Amino acid sequence: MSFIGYKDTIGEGDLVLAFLGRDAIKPIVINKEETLNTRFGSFPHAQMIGLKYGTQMASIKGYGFIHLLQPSAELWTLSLPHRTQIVYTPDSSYITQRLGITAGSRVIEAGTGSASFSHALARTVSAEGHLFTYEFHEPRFLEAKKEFEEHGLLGTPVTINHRDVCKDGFEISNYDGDVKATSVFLDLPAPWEAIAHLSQVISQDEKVGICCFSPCIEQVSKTLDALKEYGWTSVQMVEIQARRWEARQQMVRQVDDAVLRLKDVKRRKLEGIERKRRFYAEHGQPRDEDSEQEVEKRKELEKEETKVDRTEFNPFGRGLRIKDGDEAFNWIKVSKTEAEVKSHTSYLTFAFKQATPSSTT
Amino acid sequence: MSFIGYKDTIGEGDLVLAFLGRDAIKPIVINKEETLNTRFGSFPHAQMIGLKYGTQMASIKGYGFIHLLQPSAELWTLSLPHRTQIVYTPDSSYITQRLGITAGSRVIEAGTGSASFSHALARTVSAEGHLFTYEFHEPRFLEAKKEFEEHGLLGTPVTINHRDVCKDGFEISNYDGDVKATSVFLDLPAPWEAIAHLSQVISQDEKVGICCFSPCIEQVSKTLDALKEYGWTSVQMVEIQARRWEARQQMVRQVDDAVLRLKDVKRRKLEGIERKRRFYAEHGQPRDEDSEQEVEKRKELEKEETKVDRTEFNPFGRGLRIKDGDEAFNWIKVSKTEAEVKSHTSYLTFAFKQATPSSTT
Amino acid sequence: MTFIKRQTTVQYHQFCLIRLPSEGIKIVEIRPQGIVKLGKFGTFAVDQIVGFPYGQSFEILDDNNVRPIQGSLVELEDDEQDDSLKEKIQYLRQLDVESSETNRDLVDIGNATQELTQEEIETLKKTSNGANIGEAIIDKLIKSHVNFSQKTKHSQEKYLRRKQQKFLRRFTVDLLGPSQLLQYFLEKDPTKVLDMSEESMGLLLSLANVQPGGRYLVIDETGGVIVNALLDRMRGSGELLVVHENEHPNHSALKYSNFEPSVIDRMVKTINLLQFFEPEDERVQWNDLSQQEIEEMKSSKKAHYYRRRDNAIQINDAIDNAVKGDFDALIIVSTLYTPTLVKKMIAKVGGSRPIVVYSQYKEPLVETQVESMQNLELLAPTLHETRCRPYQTIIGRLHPLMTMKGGGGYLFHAIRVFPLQEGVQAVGRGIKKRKIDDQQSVDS
Amino acid sequence: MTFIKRQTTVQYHQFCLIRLPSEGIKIVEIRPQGIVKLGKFGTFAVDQIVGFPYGQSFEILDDNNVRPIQGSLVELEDDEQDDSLKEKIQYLRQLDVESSETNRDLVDIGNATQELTQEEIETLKKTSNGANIGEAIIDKLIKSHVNFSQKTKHSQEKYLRRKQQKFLRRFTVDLLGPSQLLQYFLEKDPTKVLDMSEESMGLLLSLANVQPGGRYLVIDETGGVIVNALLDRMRGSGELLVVHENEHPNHSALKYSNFEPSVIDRMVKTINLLQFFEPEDERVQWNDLSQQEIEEMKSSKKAHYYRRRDNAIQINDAIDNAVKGDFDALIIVSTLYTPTLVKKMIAKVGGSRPIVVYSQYKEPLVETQVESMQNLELLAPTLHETRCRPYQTIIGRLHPLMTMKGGGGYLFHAIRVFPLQEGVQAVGRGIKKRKIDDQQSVDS
Repeated sequence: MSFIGYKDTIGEGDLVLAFLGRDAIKPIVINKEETLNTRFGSFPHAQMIGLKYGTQMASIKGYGFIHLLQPSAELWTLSLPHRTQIVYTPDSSYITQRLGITAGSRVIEAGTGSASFSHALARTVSAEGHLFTYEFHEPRFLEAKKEFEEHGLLGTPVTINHRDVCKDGFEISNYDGDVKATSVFLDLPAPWEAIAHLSQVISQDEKVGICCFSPCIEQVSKTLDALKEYGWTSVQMVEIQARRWEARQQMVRQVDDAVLRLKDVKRRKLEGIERKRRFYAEHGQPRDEDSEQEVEKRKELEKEETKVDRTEFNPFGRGLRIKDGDEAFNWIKVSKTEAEVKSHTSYLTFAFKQATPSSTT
Repeated sequence: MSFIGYKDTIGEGDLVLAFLGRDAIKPIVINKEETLNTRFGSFPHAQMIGLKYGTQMASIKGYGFIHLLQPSAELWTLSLPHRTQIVYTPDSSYITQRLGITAGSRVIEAGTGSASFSHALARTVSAEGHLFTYEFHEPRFLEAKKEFEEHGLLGTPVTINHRDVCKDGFEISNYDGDVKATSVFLDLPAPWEAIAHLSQVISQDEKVGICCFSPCIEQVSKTLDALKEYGWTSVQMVEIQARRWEARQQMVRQVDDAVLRLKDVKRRKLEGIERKRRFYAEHGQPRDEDSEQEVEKRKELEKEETKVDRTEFNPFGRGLRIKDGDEAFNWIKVSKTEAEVKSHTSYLTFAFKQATPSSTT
Repeated sequence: MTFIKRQTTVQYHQFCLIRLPSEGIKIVEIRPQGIVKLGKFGTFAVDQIVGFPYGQSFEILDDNNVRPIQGSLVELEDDEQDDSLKEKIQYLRQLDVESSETNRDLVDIGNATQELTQEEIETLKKTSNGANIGEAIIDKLIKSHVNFSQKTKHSQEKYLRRKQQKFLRRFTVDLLGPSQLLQYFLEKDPTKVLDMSEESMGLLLSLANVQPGGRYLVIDETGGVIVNALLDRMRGSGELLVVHENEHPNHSALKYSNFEPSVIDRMVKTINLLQFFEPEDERVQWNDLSQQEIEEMKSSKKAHYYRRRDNAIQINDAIDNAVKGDFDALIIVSTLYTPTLVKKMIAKVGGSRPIVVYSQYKEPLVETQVESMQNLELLAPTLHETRCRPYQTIIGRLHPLMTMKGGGGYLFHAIRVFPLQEGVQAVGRGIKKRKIDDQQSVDS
Repeated sequence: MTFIKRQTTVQYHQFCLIRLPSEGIKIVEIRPQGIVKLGKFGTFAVDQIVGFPYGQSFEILDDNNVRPIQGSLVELEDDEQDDSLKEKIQYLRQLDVESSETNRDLVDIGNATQELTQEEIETLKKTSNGANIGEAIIDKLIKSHVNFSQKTKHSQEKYLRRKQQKFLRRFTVDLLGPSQLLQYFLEKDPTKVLDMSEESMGLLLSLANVQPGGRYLVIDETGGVIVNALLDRMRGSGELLVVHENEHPNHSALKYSNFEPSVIDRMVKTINLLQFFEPEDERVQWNDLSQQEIEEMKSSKKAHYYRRRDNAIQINDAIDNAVKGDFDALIIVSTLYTPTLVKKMIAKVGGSRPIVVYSQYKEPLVETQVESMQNLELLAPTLHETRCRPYQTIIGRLHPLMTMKGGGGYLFHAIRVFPLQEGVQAVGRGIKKRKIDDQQSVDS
């Protein structure tokens, strides 16, 4: 199990995430015969074996490097190609927290999609709990099943089904026992169709929570109707608005320095005028009778003698290449969001179903 | 006109905003016979006359003060009692900017409501433009009309009508000429009913913009239908999410200082133990045969001789009252939003109507 | 691995959350024969709610009795017990035609609203019989409210519901989980939990990859609210080393934890910053006395000896733990200055393991990120903000809540890595290598 | 007061905004007999659009001709010219039953999508006749797109619309107002306008109470985009004193302004920081020569004399203006460090007038606010953030756009006031007074 539990050292057969950059995290399964080729160079798996997870590794030719990371559900999510179906960590972590999912929880997820949230759920419910995940789309189902198998999650704690839960419900045959789910997550185009089938598979002994994940507000309206119809209460819809901030440094440009700089510019300009004045006082005005050579010579001389000192007062490093934080200047630490922010993922509709009191008294 | 144009000195009859605090801005009309009584004391109008706008004024008894401000639309909005009907500055400024409202614009507003946006629109369209504002609710209509009159805005540039625009449309008799609106703002429970009546009053010669202001998403849906039906294009709905941030300073508590403090605590503790040890070495163990008086005396002595120096290393000023920014400590400037933020005002649905080309060729 | 399943029903000796119709919350310990007082909502005997599943709502009857009811407190219209009120609401609803849903006639009800005085309420309480007091008060309110007929149908409904919720003698019993404990403190005193929101807590737990069996290094200035959240995800298996800056840790919130003290003692080790950073100087020198020596002691001396022995073992264990390092995550929720704190603690974190730092303010984390960009032991330093925006979820009147709590905090996240040694980097590559490094550091 | 009405139709010698189906924008000057090249969208003669109202859309025909069309570019379904495409979309829509609106069969179309090569497009351009090229390309795309049949109906529609917009030979002509000029630079190079969003610009103009007739003190590092926005609200009446930090101001964006140069010269005075802060040292000493002296000059000398005279008058006028002070607002849009800048400029602002400072980053304004809280000449210093969140406005599929541009900046706002003189405060009140002051400053 690569996603549940911890490991210190890389071994043959391990799933390793090769970190090339924030947007380039490449999953590899260690096979000592293979080599990872990247734009930063080649990295033979054989050399990775025995290294500690977290090690920075140089390419064979030594001109580039990567970091070798142990997979976690959150890193796995980042490694997936950007698609709208992914439930990202700000949403998935909130859903987990608000539904009170923890080790031992029994969770229904439909559909499986990119299986990114499945991995996070499997980690959290751990071997003591169970994740029942359903996928209608066959290629995606097969891909996810293969992934769970490779990641050692299939069976414990994950059971995956190829099924249209909206039509055929949640009851399954490939699991020994009752589903008795304690939490439900529906990421379906029409969750209201699936809600009708839930009563057969959710636990009757304890409070069960549900979260429906829908991009459009009209889907929320229909979901609200269905939740009400099927006896779910404490209904609330929320949005998660997450931002990633990037820190940088901005130069502190004091107005007094700007004024001093203008003074310096003025001083240098006046000095030029003064030198010119002095030059003319000394050499007189050019005369019409001067030969071309004399004119040329005079120009040369004038240029030389009226030149102003090149050293200028440059408090803000104009014209220079200055690195952020350069100690010759003052800086203020500032932050900005990414140039393009994820402004919406989906609406999250939560509701809860009370346990049947008869079974408890 | 208190809201259009500028004035330097307070005069009899002027509308003045007495600033008592951010949430206590009190409009007064200067009448030399009157006195403003506040929790900060009494302020005779007569003493205000001749002062410059912006002056801080002490109360008669001198133990409190207020600032005397010139009204602006934005300050006026802040002076109104908090009610949901107010269109606040982040929304009103964006609507104005996006609809391209400027001096000379002809704007329809329905309903007038608290007239807070009306004041901002009047300021912006100025004497060269016109604001046609409609209010269904009679008490509110009368109040707003009185306000416009007192503020010197009635007639130029404001015309106000008591009218149900959803039923009776926008055509009016108390204005000499055609409305020919170039921008429309609808803050109505059912804007879709009013949209049908707009074609008679909007300009045919130029592109006209509209903004519908609705709190609920279902109202937006109906508005979108109506806009489409009546030929409005470039439809887009947005939300304005505004925040006010409050700056403060947080003490920089270095981990090294925390470690030094623990060392100091330990040192003082060990010193106490050492003194105790020395005391016992010197005076020996108390003996069973000692009299009660001797025991008491010995206790006194022990307390005295084993006392540890009270001066402790206190890098974070524990137990002291420290003002933010106290120079004896290091600080980092931080910001937070208000404890309760305005998370939603309304959805803003914008659309535009192209001029009729026939009239232009 | 030990596994402790989360409780699903109300049991003796647990703490649970009581939700009141006023939206107030209260923590209650389930003690045999205990009586819980809910102020104006009444009193009840806790024995009566034991065994019921969490989430159950009750109505308080006379003589400290309760009766389980269906549905939750906030959806009272689904409650069959409320026929007369439902009728009133239904009537109002019939009057409500779509286009007339307007606030045209809504007069400002701010200060002008005539509310009942406390005195009047007390009188009503006396004159009406027990459980019907809510109804009685609502009727009185409707009659006394000057503006009621001028309000829109919708706001009349809302008003009724609000008033009803304020006076019905009902409550819901809920599990006191980590989110609920956080919520409790957020409402009581948000500074105690450094203003952390539920969404920030959830994100922290995910970014830190918390799970059963993990060994986590923790600084927690929330009085143990975070430690409790970690324990809840670990459910009996794994270990926390909690570093604190005083002589003793403040774990005052842990008294509300639903783990047995023995479980907490086994899983939570504490150590102060001095012991953590200078372990060898702080180790307690300890030699066990011989059995004979112990037996010869006076009983008071013997107790003293064992206390000192336990203390030494506990401190030395914690120090051993700190020296061992290789923690599965570093989790900091503190008001200490984080740029230097993080830098100083990295060494103790295992390779590829997350470092997650919470701060109420963004600015210290911005500085942490700037510092981290220079630190080759930290990969992909990132600053996260997450905000939950709740909606009014009334069908047909969907919109975000008009106001909500500000704040909620920020999270810094990075991964602990082992950079190539300077020596290795230098071998025969020189400037070219350096250039590519720079380029890559832009990517990562 | 002078009043210059905003133009509503396309006129010669104006700059206007051309919106393309690709959502690209372009600034075009309306010069007689000018030809505008829109790349793959074709070319047209500007004379043909003169006189049309702003907001008008056109289709480009052959030989640089255009034809006005109804509706806008983004709502092509309303366009009667698009029957065949409309039909295709209609057909797709009929297949779309509510509950089947699903992405079950939507395969990731990221990199896998087979797009047309530029070469193929060129071939199509040659083989299809002029205006129908868009249609032809769309047909080809539908046929060539491997995944098309696997996409949901909705995404098929979206795909068609996107492709169509990309290739139709159409454009809309719009007024180049302040929002449009800002948008143009935001897309071209956001750093030029310090990343300011339209909503921040709108809030700035409102908070600064900008109106015709005002005298405003301005620092504008956006190349004149802010100055242009101010002029647009002032419409010919009032005055700006623009302070800059170089020898000459950078007003490069003002060339796109639709105000005549003479209006701009009359309304906009410029002065550098040195002249502004040390006016008496910087005043140009100037004495007019006598009429006789001037007449005796050589013509080149005479021109030089007049240039120097104009320059002196201009500088001295600006200096007089600065010395006079009492401006109706101070508006700063700058990368200079604002806490000290604001403090230094307050003295020139009139009583009760607003001070509004824009910064791309929040942090310098946080520092400005901390400083301002100590400054008795500033009342109610406030830090504003405003963000516009656009929605996908398709009926039945409403939701906020999935991604949007980050940033947009922050605004600081305060009111210039005249505090009581220390002397006045001291008269017989002493400590008691001081205490109340402190208390009040918490409120305000």
